[in-house]
Amino acid sequence: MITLNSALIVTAILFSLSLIGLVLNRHNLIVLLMCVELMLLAVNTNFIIFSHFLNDLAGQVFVFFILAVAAAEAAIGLAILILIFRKQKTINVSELNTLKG
Amino acid sequence: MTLLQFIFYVFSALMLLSAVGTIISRNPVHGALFLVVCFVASAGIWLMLQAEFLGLVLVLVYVGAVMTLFLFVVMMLNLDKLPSRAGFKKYWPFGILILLLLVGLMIYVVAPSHLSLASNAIAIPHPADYSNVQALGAVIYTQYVYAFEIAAVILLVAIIAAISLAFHAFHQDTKRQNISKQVQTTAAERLRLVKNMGKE
Amino acid sequence: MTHFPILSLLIWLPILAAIVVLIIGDDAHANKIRVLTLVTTLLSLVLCAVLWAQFSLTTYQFQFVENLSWIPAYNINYALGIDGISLPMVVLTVITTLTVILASWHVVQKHVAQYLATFLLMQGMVIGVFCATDTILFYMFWEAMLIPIYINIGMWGAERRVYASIKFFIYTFAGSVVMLVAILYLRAHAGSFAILDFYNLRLTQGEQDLIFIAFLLAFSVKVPMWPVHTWLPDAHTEAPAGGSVVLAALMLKLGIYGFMRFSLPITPDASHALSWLMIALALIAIVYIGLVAIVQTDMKRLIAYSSIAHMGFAVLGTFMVYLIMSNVANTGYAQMSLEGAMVQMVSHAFSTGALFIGVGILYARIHSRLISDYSGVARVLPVFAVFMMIFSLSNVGMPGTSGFIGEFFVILSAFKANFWIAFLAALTLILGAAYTLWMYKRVFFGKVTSEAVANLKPIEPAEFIALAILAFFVIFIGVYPQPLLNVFHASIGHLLDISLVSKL
Amino acid sequence: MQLLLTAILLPPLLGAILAGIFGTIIGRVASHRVTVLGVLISFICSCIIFKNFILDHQSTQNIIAYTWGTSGAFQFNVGFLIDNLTATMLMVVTSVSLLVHVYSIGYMRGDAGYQRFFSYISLFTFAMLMLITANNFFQLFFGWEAVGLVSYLLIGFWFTREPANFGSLKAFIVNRVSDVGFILGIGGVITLFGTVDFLPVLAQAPKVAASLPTISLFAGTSWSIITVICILLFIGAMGKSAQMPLHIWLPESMEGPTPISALIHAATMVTAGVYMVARLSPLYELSASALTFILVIGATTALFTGILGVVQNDIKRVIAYSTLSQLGYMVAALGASAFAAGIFHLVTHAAFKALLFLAAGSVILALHHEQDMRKMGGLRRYLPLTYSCFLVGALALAAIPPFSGFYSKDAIIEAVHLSTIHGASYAYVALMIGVFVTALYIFRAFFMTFHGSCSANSASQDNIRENGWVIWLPLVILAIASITIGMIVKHADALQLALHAFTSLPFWLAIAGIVTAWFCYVIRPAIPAMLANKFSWLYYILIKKYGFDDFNQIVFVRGTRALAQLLYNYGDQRLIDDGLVNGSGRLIQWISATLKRLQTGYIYNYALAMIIGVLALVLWQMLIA
Repeated sequence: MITLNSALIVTAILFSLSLIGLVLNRHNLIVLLMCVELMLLAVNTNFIIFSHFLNDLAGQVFVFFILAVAAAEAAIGLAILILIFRKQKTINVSELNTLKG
Repeated sequence: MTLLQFIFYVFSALMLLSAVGTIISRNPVHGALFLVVCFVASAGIWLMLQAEFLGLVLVLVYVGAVMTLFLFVVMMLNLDKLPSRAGFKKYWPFGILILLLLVGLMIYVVAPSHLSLASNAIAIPHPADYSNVQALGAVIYTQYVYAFEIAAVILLVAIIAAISLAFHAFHQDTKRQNISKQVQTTAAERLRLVKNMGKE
Repeated sequence: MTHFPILSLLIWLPILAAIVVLIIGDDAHANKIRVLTLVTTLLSLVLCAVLWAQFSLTTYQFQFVENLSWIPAYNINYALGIDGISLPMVVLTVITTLTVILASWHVVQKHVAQYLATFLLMQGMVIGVFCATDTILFYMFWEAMLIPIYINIGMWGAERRVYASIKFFIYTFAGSVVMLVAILYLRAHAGSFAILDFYNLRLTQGEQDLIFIAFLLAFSVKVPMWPVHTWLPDAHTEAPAGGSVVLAALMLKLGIYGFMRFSLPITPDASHALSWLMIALALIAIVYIGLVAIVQTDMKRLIAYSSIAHMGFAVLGTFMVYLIMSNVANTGYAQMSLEGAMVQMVSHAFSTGALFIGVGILYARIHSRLISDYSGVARVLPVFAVFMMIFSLSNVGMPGTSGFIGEFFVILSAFKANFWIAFLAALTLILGAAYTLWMYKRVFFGKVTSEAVANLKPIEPAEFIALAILAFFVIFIGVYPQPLLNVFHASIGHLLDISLVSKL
Repeated sequence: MQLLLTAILLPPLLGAILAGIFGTIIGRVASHRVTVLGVLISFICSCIIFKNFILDHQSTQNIIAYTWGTSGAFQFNVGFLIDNLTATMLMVVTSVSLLVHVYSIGYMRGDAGYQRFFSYISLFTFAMLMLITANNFFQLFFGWEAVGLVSYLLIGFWFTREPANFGSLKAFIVNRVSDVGFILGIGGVITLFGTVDFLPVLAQAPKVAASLPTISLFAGTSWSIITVICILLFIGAMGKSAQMPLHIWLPESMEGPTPISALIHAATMVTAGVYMVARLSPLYELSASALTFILVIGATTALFTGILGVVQNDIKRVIAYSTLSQLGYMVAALGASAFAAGIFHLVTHAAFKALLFLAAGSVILALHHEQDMRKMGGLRRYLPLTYSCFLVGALALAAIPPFSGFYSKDAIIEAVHLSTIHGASYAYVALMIGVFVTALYIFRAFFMTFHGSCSANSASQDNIRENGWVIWLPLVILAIASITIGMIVKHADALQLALHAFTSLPFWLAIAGIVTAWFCYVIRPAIPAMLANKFSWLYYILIKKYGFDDFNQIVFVRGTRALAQLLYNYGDQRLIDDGLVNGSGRLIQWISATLKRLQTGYIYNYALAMIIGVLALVLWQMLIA
């Protein structure tokens, strides 16, 4: 049977992977958004695991809402991405440093 | 090692590898496709955890909608291959270090002793006729109906926001149809009667 | 006491006049403005005369008291009153402003209205500081006073005026903000802002030390005491003639007035404990600054340093009280040292103010403050040279001039405190003579070398009157200081009684 | 009595003010008349007082004019104390001042600052009179400083000449150095006796001294306060009466016009120190160590400055050094507790030294401001009157019996001889050699100027002739005074003393001095040159005035300036101005610059920062739990 621990380990690794992808990513924003999606996925999986092992549906309900929000977020993220591309003609992360002090 | 565990390990390995793939891949399309694989694998895991409805919803919503959105954007911006992964290579060891640190921390934090669970909680198998969707529906439309509405509103807001941000109808250099002007033409402007059709 | 609000009039008359002058504004009818300003100051002088006449020498209580509630919510009220310590200061302010307006009659041509308005505002606010018996009113005037002088230096000063005025402003402001904290703390304990309530407020030694240090920061910048004095030479070299006279004659007195009005009576034990530090700083100011003054090449900077040394004397006189009392029972010597400090303040205002007017006169003609640019001015302007000789002698502390009394009293009482303090203080006789008379020699004596000095314009009647008034006061106080000293006896005696009693 | 005193004090002041402020208006003649009249009135009144006190033995008067100021428990008032000492001093000051006023009418005729000069000298007379008649330390200090101030103004009278300015500033500062000691002395008096008035102080002195009050100047050591006060006051006197270490200003003060040298640097100002010690003699009697200090200082000054007189070539400088030496004699007399002898020498010295200065002045005037003795010679034929007056002065100075100098100097030598305090023997020997040296330098100057060949070129020789009555009348009066004062004062045994002189050593030393001077400068003029290059190192030391001037110039003047420059550059400019003030400005700019670099603009940096934050939080939480 799947044990709670092993499941959590998998989601932990997934979460850390996505985090590193987010931080060390040197190419473009798309990968950035994907990593965010991955992170959300890891969190949802966690919820599912706990709702399964604690036999409480609340976890799944919560995942349901997270999916909604995640979808919304992805949409707006891509819209912003398009705007950045239209404005800066690039979405390469290292070139987007207008925030520089 | 039961078949279930084996399948679980296969799916989680698939998920992790595809996750690494999305991060490492140079071509955004590859990244997106790897992400799809990752979603499907996690849907598999969810099904194994008896969250059938959400597993399928995951596939439908994410793989169907979000990934197509990604690919659509990638195609639209026709991003060519990324110059190099130099950056990534340079920080490779540093990344692993943080990875291990994070994982170690999370495992330590989430260890059962902290969550006042029995050392290794065992899931209670559901009776055969148990339907996840029915159970979920009962809960959503009773306790969480208010949150459900809000989720709907959020999605609506997302749609409007995405359109208002990205839609630049009034840009000068794009050719557009002006429906209302097209409609106001008269027959004379449009129709030209030619006497001897087909003789020349 | 007459119910006629003489103090409020003294404060608000010049401020109103300043507003009127600002309204008239443009330089077209500059002379009308000058006459108006002169009339205001003369009026204030008459008021001062009335004040001095009706001032009773026997009581130490505040006189001419006025008390209107201002912000009832916090029990802050518009309370005025003067005693022996603040009366001479008020009279000093009016006389200095009068002489400054006379001295800069033709000097400033552009923005005359604003220039004179700053002096009128200064006069009003400084008198406000000296008359306020409510700490918040005192603090308000104390901060408000910075603005006119800041504008005065900043607008009409010499080349590096902006740097100098900003430095001056920040220096003084930083100090006085800490004072505000102390005042609020005291208010929390005393229940009201009146100074008298603070006087009889029980405070532990720790509290007193902190409050004393807070007051010390604010007042030591104003005095200026040794480590925080570098703003003064810059402010003086860059200020216009009138500005630096007011700065020297009035602003420097506030520091020591503050010590006498606040530090000594409110925190007697802390003053006792830290009096050694104050004496050390004062002695450094006398000897170190005296030496530094010798090598100055700029006249105004030299006089600025000399005024730091003189103020060091006043601080020495104020804080030697405790050391003296540890050596002798009766308060005779301690009172003499305090009164020496008071006289030093009054006489310094006249002599240094006059010296600055003199240098201003030379600057107005040759636009240079460097000593090396002048030689043999005595041959060209003998009368001016005589005036400057009188003021230099007062600066040196020559008996018969006002400068001598303060130093004489302080050195004599210093001998009671400790021989070496008296010895170091007495060094000022040599240093003072060295830098002042050496400057006088290089500027006034010698052959007329530069052609600019040769055809110096003679001094104008307005300038002559200004110098004459100051010379009269310097000589009169020098020859017969009794009327001035009588004013001090009662209030200095009372100040001594309360600051020698421990409040633990 | 009050009226008499105001009649003495006010006229010179009024004269000074009139001549000073309205000088140019009322013109030269009127201004000198006003001042001379003023001094004349005070002279006559002084004679009246002199008659009352010395002849009719009136008791001491202590009058308070007005209370100058009261502070704490002390009252400072302007008052007058008149007794025999004051009467004699009044006579000396007013008479010499009157003669100098008359003399300078002739001497300063052509000068531009004529009125200013007269205003200064009568201001000086007023200041000196205030000093002499003071009845408390405060007024004494007022007179003290005022006299120093006017001597500063007079030395620097021709302020266009650089040496005059330098000399006047140096004189003033050295006087101020000694005034530091003086004011500390007054501080001591007021702490010990609680008052500054002379009479109460002198009355309580023995009783207070009995209780042996001590003060510990340096840790552990304890000095008797009386000695400390006496030495401090004497330091004040040393500056004014130009004793050894503080004598450096007197030679430079010769830059001023000659009349003032006669008035200030011979008769009045320099004697102020001697007068003060004499006035406070009861106080000085209580401290033997102070008296020893005074005796030693006096004797050393007498001897060593006298020797310097021998090598001077400027006629005024010779007389200046002779003044230093004679002052040394007076101070030595005070040290030996012979206050009367000291004052007596002061009076006689005032007469013959003023005579010598005025005679030198008339020589300089005749030779059109030529002061170098080597360019003079053989003036006996052209200036007979000055010649004889100078001779009388020289004989009086050298202490030859019939002249007044002998009586006073002989009294001093006797007193020092009998004195038993420490250093008395050294002082006696020094004074004896001093007698020989005095005779030597004054007659050297006498022979160089009046005898030998006239080195002035022939053209100007015939127009050297005596000056007007205004010049020679004061000379004659002073000459008569130099001769008669000694005899008048010692009228009883004048003759007997004169005869006794022939058997005593000092007389023969004086004669020996005159003979050597006559031999070296008239018979064999080559000897001095030969001696000079034989003992060249000794000659060099004497020329360099024992290195006092150079030492003072290098160590004090340049030293303080260097120290001041150092303090200013590093203390004020570098440390406080740049270091603290501008430094704090720069510090804030540096902090903001470094913080700025944190905002890199890259998102991933911010993400990284967030992660590290979370990690830290979790770790911290773990450690806490």
